[in-house]
Amino acid sequence: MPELHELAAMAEAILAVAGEPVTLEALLAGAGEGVERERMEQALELVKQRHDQPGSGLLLERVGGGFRLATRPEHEPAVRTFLGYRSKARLSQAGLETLAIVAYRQPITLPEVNFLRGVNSAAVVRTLIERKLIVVAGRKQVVGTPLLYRTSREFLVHFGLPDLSALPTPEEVAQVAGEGASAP
Amino acid sequence: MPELHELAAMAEAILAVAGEPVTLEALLAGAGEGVERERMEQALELVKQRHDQPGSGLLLERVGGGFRLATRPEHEPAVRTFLGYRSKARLSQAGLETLAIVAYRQPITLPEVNFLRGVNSAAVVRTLIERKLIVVAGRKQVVGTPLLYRTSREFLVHFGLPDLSALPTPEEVAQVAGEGASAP
Amino acid sequence: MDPAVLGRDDAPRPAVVLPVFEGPLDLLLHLVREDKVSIWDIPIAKVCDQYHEALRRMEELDLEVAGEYLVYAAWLLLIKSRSLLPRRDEDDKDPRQELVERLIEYEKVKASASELAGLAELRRGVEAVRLASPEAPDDSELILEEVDVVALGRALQAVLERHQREHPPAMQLEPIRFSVREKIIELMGLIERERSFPLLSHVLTRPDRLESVTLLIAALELLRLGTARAHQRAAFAEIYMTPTGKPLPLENLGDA
Repeated sequence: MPELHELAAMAEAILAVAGEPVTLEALLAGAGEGVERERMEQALELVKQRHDQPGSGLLLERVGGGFRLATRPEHEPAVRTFLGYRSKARLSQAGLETLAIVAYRQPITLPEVNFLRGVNSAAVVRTLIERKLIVVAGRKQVVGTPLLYRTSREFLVHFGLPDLSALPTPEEVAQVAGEGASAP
Repeated sequence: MPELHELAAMAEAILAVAGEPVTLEALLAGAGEGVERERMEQALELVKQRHDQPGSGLLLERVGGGFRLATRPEHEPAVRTFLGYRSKARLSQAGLETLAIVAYRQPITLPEVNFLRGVNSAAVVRTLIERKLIVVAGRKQVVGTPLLYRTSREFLVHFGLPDLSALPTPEEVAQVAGEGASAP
Repeated sequence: MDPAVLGRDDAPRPAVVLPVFEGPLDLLLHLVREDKVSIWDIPIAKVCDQYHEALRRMEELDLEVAGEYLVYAAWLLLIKSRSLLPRRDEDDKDPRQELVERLIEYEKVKASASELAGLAELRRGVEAVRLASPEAPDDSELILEEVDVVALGRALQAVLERHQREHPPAMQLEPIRFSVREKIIELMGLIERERSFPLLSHVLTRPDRLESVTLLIAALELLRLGTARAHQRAAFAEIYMTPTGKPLPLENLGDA
């Protein structure tokens, strides 16, 4: 039975190599037999705490159905300079609207998106597919059998959501929007 | 002038996304102006010390004219086990190609798949069978009576299709995810 | 054109400088919110003016977008005309109902979109840690769960294109259907039977051009071998072939 800090170190090593969200199950598989879920969760809490201390450039986040080790946002300028990438293009208003529709109403077809937005969104959907934020989830069994779209795991990672249930509810969103509107 | 522990955090962030040795010059460039070499070296010493504490799964090493953040060797078995576990939920590019060929040309034999792909795909076909995405569909009545493969029920479920006729045509794929998608 | 700059002509312009709209629904929502117009009492003329303005400001008239605006303008007119008619009974839906519902839904979409924008903003600079590992496979591995029909279709296209590149279509060679040797024997048989054989009519009535050519070569070969003679009374007249009595040297005919 490994010590908790040993388990934390092991989990950190796995997360550092994974480069993407890792499920608790996968971490347990890596740890081998005899490690309970609760204990692994405790170990992850330890990893998180260690990185929340000053001096760490990383953080442990719960995102995309798993745990992920990532850089802290405050180092964005340094990381960007180092990687030499242009700041990742922000999504356009059309992209955000379409993504919001897909996120809340998935799986959904293009005609349904068009109806809700009042404009043809085919090009926007294409862009969202290119950016891997949405994927095809099959076909709707109606006339014309249009393709159905759903959000991807990349979507959850992009917006820092542990899972779809973490999307703010429409009521919460309405409240925030209402507050914004009442501001001068 | 950033605090030493801030500089250490920044260096760690850069090293963590680099995944390969980073020169002191590259780190200094990432840190921006006004940071001296000695100070960066002190910061790196801090990163090293932090990871030499129990609870860290990583270490900072000096290799080939640079610095590299790596997993500690004692966690190698766990990392390997994890990667093996994860690969079960993955599909290689070769796997995707082979699955596509079987999906669109079924029933099809291994020699026919090999001919289209230009490489022997026996191992890939085996993996697809293990993933239950394709199944054996009898033998072709030609010399050698090779096995015929077709996609499985699970294949249809995975892709959300009622039947094989719902697979998109090449034209439809180009339309949904064509080149020339508009800028995000 | 700078969207903040309106045309220089003196035609009266709406007082508000319109921001860029995502479409007619977006513009309508903006008017309802900004001009404090009652959602139940949208001034049709004003909206149509604004639609016109939005279209006018497009650098190039996009027919599809114009169509989208037109559909909404027509709908608004329909609502207006219906609301002028007396309702037949209580069950008749308020003609404005659907539009109001659409606007409310769209407003929710916009609110969610700005919520997402806010979430994304918090994530800038959060990059995945990815340390090299000798065991880690390359990045080309896909998460099975995320592989969709589009990825599948694209993979097929890629395979077929590569296959075509590596196997360029071979030069089309017609299979050899007629051999000269065969035709020599056949023609000699005809000449010996007919004694005076009309070569041209025979050659020109073959259904296959390749057969005609082979026959002509066979005829020339018979002349060269001295096993047949050719007679022609005038240019372009029929050529008659007659046997010389010399036997056909079968073993020297070759296989061509």
